[in-house]
Amino acid sequence: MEANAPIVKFHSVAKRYGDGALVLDGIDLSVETGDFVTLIGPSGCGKSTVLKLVSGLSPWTTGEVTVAGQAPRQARDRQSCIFQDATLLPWLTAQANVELPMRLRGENTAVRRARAAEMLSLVRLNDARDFYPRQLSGGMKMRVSIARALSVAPELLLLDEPFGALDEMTRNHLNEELLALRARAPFTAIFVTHSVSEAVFLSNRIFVMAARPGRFQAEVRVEFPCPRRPELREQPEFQAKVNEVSRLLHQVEGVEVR
Amino acid sequence: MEANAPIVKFHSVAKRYGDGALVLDGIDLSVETGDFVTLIGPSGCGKSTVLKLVSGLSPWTTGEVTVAGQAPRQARDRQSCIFQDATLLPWLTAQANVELPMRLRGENTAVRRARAAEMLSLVRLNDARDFYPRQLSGGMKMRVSIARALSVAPELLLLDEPFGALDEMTRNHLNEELLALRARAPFTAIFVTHSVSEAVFLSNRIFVMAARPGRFQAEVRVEFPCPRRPELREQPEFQAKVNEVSRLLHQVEGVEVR
Amino acid sequence: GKKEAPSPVTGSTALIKVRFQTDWFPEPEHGGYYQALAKGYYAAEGLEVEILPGGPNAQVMSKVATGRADLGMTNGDDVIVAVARGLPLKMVAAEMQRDAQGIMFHGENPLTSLRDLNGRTVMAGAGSVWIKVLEKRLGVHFNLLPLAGDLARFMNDKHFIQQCFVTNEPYFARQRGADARALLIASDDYAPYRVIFTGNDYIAQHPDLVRRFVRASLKGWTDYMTGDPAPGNALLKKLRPDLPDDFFAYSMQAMKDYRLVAGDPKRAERIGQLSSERIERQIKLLQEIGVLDKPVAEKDVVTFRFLPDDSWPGGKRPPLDVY
Amino acid sequence: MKRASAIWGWILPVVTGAMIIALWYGVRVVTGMQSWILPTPLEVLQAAVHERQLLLAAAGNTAVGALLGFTLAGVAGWVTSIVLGSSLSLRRSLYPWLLVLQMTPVIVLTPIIVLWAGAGLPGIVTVTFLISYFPVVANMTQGLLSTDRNLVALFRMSNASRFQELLLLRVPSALPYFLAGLRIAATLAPIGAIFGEYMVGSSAGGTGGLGFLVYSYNTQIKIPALFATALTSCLLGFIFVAGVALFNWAVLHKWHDSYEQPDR
Amino acid sequence: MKRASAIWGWILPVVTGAMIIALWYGVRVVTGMQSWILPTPLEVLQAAVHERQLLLAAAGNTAVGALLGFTLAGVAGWVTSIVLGSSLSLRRSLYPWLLVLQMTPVIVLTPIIVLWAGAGLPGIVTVTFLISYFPVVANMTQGLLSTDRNLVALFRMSNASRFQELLLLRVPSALPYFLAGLRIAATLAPIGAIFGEYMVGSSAGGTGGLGFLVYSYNTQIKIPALFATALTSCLLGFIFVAGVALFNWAVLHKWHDSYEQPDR
Ligand SMILES: Nc1ncnc2c1ncn2[C@@H]1O[C@H](COP(=O)(O)OP(=O)(O)OP(=O)(O)O)[C@@H](O)[C@H]1O
Ligand SMILES: Nc1ncnc2c1ncn2[C@@H]1O[C@H](COP(=O)(O)OP(=O)(O)OP(=O)(O)O)[C@@H](O)[C@H]1O
Ligand SMILES: [Mg+2]
Ligand SMILES: [Mg+2]
Repeated sequence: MEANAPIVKFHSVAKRYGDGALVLDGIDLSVETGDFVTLIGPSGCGKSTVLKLVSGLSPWTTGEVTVAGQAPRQARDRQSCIFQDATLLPWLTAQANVELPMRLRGENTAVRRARAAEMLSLVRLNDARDFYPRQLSGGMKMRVSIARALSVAPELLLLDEPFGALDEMTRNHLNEELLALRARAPFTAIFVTHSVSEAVFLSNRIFVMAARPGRFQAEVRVEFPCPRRPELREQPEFQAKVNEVSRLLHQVEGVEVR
Repeated sequence: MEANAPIVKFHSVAKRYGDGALVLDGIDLSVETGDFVTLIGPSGCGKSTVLKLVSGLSPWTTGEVTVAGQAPRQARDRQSCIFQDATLLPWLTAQANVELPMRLRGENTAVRRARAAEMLSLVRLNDARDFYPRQLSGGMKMRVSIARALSVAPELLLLDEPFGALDEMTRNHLNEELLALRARAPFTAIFVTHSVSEAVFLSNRIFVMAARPGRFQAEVRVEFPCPRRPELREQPEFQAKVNEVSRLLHQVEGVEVR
Repeated sequence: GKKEAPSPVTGSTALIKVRFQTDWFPEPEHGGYYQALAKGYYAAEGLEVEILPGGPNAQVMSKVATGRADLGMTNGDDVIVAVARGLPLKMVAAEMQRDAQGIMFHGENPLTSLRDLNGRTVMAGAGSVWIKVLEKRLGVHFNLLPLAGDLARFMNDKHFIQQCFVTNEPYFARQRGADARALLIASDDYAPYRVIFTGNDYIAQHPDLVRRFVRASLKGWTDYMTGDPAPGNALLKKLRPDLPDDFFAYSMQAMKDYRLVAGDPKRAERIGQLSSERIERQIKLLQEIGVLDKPVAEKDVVTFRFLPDDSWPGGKRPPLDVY
Repeated sequence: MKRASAIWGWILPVVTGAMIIALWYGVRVVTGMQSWILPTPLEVLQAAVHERQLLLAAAGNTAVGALLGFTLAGVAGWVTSIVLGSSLSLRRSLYPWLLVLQMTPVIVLTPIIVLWAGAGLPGIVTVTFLISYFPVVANMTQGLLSTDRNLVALFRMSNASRFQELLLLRVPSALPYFLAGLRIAATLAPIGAIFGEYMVGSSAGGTGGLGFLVYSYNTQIKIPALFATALTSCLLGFIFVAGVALFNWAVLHKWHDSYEQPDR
Repeated sequence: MKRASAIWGWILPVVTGAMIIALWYGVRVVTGMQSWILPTPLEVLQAAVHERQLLLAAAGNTAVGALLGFTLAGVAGWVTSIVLGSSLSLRRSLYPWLLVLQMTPVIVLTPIIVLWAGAGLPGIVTVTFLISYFPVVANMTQGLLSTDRNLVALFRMSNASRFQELLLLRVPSALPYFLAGLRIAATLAPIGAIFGEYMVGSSAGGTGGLGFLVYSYNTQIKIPALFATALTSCLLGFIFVAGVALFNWAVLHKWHDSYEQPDR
């Protein structure tokens, strides 16, 4: 896995929507190729906004954001995103929804079929392949969305609370699958979650964010070797890291709570 | 708190959507007044469907469901529901969304204002009162939805993964607020969650569900006294219960995973 | 003028196609042409005439002016106005000596002259020349309702007055039991022809076809009016299965009663005739009432050279054939 | 339950129809109106039976004009909206002029239509087209612009081309709007064709259409037959509307919320 | 950036307009067409200036009829859709008959309209109403039925009455549909009024509207003036459309996706 070329770079970025209050302020971030960066912080602190800036869906107010040295919008073909909502097209079946990004890239039908089937079985939805979104449960929708994002093997993956609607086992299973995928086809990830242990299990860098305005309060480096095995979760070093992050988070939120 | 009159009763209920496969089968459930019942189980096992049957939003196929002795639809004025999605009206501000159920009940403006403000501060959204849903983050939307459901002080509260999109501290805070509310104005609750510790902390009965078709695999009674304090989470009995439920869940899902 | 090459009138040569545009759906007011068609008068002249039925917005003059039809028929005023607006057209013969437009009213509420219209409400075509004539000449003003095409209001209201064709609407109103009467709009003062006209280019290129068409058409009209109209009517009925048989008789009778086609012999009017003096008068009138915004010369609107000899006043063709 | 519902689908409009007919008779009796203003339903029916051959032939002619005009309007409306929906600049450049086209009274264009398209069928189709085109465009364009912004974000993120965004996202999500527009167009097409016949028609080639009959019955004061013509035109319209409804069902029932609402 | 965008909003249609005018002249030159078929824009403008008094007075008359008819159509369309949207039975009972009303050619109803409403303004308003009513109903009804099912579930769960569900949920969520319908109605109202004047107008009390002028200029073959009349009618229409656009903005911009799309 090559490293060290910064793929995402924020240079003292601030962001406000319209003429509202500052949502992000003084954000500096440099994500190296191969990093698995996690953003964690209280609800509404601006995590999704950071991802929106990276993907060029919303303009920043001051500072500068680059992705692979380019403006974010120019670098979209390197990225794939799992949004906080499932955002499935209601007129397509689960299978067709998963195929969508490949279709947009002009992949041929056979490849699309095969890859979508593979991804659907990864998220354990083989049986729901022909269901329309309105026939899927909340968690199933989210899993289709995950399958869709993973289907294109991106260079940079943005994940906005992808596993929040899933039960623990499915969640752990998908955590592991994510790492397995990463071992096969390395990608850089920016990950948003509310689960500290998930953050520690998956990432090598965790940013703890504070709110009003959203800012990076602390960075925690997680140095466990890759590939990580499920057993890691049981080890005391792991628990220690989890506790460290939790403590930071409590500090941040303690400020937040009046 | 009066107890023992069953407020929700399922008698060997089965359910399928259209002419699809059975989604629920052989469901027997009797929720007593004052119960806090939690449903926990793999994604897609039918938890939301159970809630839909209770609220009369979807018809069951065989068996019988009654709420307070009546058909579910007749008993809707006793219920309030937090849906898995936030389902806010996009043309109303956060405040107006919270006021909505009170408006539907013909509450007068002053009462509505006051109560909505109270609920918004409970979920820590005072500052976002005038925001439209599209200006809210995912977690904020969900919190508005929670505030809305709690604003009417229902007899029976249905909660479908209300806290899934929230960070741990906000989540714990709301767990505690929920119990506090319950101590002040007792209500019966049917709660869906993926967090075992949340389930144990909040409920007196936990049903572990299995999938295909959805069914109740095990019931766990949680006998900790009420009101429960946050410190309970640190106690070994608590951890033991969590482990018990987790084990049951793993059994269930082990069957599920091919 | 240029010498016209005589064309074979009969014989083995193929018939020459001529498209003739009428101003309305096929009706007895077009009887002469259908008679000519039915009796083979056109064929006898070497013409294969196609009668293009009109309808609302038939745009007869534009069609002829742009070559979408070779000849057409309409109210004589219209041709004068059209020429003033720049359409390259000329009248070549009169189809009727008097335009058939009239005013229809109930017998219970009679009009004796057009002056009686003053202050009334009349359903009539907005912008019609005759309305302006009444206003300017007689000082008659009335409230105008647009001509929507229905007779129901007439039937429902004994005071209702509307524009009509004297050959047409009164029949149906009477059929339904109304005592419908009609007053011809044309008078000594204001007497528009109904004319056959064609484009200047067509005159220049096919003068002979024009002559033959006029000759055959007038023959058809003469035959239709004085002989047995059955052949022409048979053609018409095929095209208009919706019209009752009696109607044809009524129309014919009206054309005769009002001396529409051949005019009044006492004034030396004859079938097909176009009088230079009358047209001059008409142009002057139109100018006077402000319909023509620029002067028009008689020679721009009419040519007399295609009139058969016997259609000239006194039966003699004038020596000059300047137009 | 499904079955009962289907039966009610027939019974209810028939009951209302009966009430309307009763009202109709009532109006006749109370106002003492004559049958040349408002014939009774029975008279209309008798006239319809009596004139059935003329009516049928005319309806056939009108149907051809209406169908061609409608199809043209649907297709052209679809294409235009896609062009308009594809870029703000195009929308700004063209939409005002489309409005001009829509708002120019057909009566003014009649001479041009007759001369360019020709009287009879081509002119009638043109008029029908002009009348039913804009509702499709207006609706479909609104639909294209109302696409869920989260889905648009998905497409933008996936680096979809403008064309893909339009074709794979905006067009399907605008379908309910398009179909509402098409439904309006379907009701406009037959009256558009009749109006066309009334304006630029000619009776060339037979009986002419229903518009011609309207003229004819109007001058002949055959008012019951006139109403029978209107009835025929409604029936024709219903065929169009039914066609659109079927299409609507086929396209939307699997996924659109108008086809699955929670139980009351 | 906002500013530049506003300027482009003016420049682009003007540029297209210039192109259309160029094309117009081109057609004139190439086809050798005469001004009695297609006058040049300059001739039209000259005619407009020359006839400005007649045109202005007529436009005023037409505007009154159009505005009244439009308002009536908007309000009645709104109310009707709410009635239709409130219950399946009502929808089944009434919708087919609304279609019948919409599909009955106005030409057939003219005598009844005149008899009941009277010639002149009342009749014109009625015709305008009949023409612009249905698009509002069709669109708004589709909108009422397309409400997000999750939101409907919320209302059902909250034990909302049918009336509340309709008023607080379905009506606001149908607004974009309603407004699309209103936009169509806005373009139809002025031509509807002109058509109304053409059919049931009356010259009593003045010039009698643009419909009279159309008739009159047509008979007198004053083609440039005829086009000037069409131009006037378009300008009138633009005022209506602009009104609806403003209303649209006021009602939707705060929350509807058509007013906030992600950056490309
Ligand atoms: N409207 C529908 N039509 C058909 N099938 C449906 C429908 N809604 C749900 N289902 C099916 O019912 C099953 C249970 O769905 P349900 O939403 O109850 O799951 P759940 O337990 O809430 O899952 P999750 O935790 O993912 O929300 C799923 O397999 C789903 O595919
Ligand atoms: N379109 C918008 N317009 C105005 N304000 C917005 C908009 N989107 C987000 N915000 C504001 O920006 C802040 C951060 O939102 P963001 O969605 O980034 O939060 P988040 O960290 O993802 O929260 P969550 O964990 O709840 O998803 C919030 O206060 C929100 O109100
Ligand atoms: Mg977020
Ligand atoms: Mg669920």
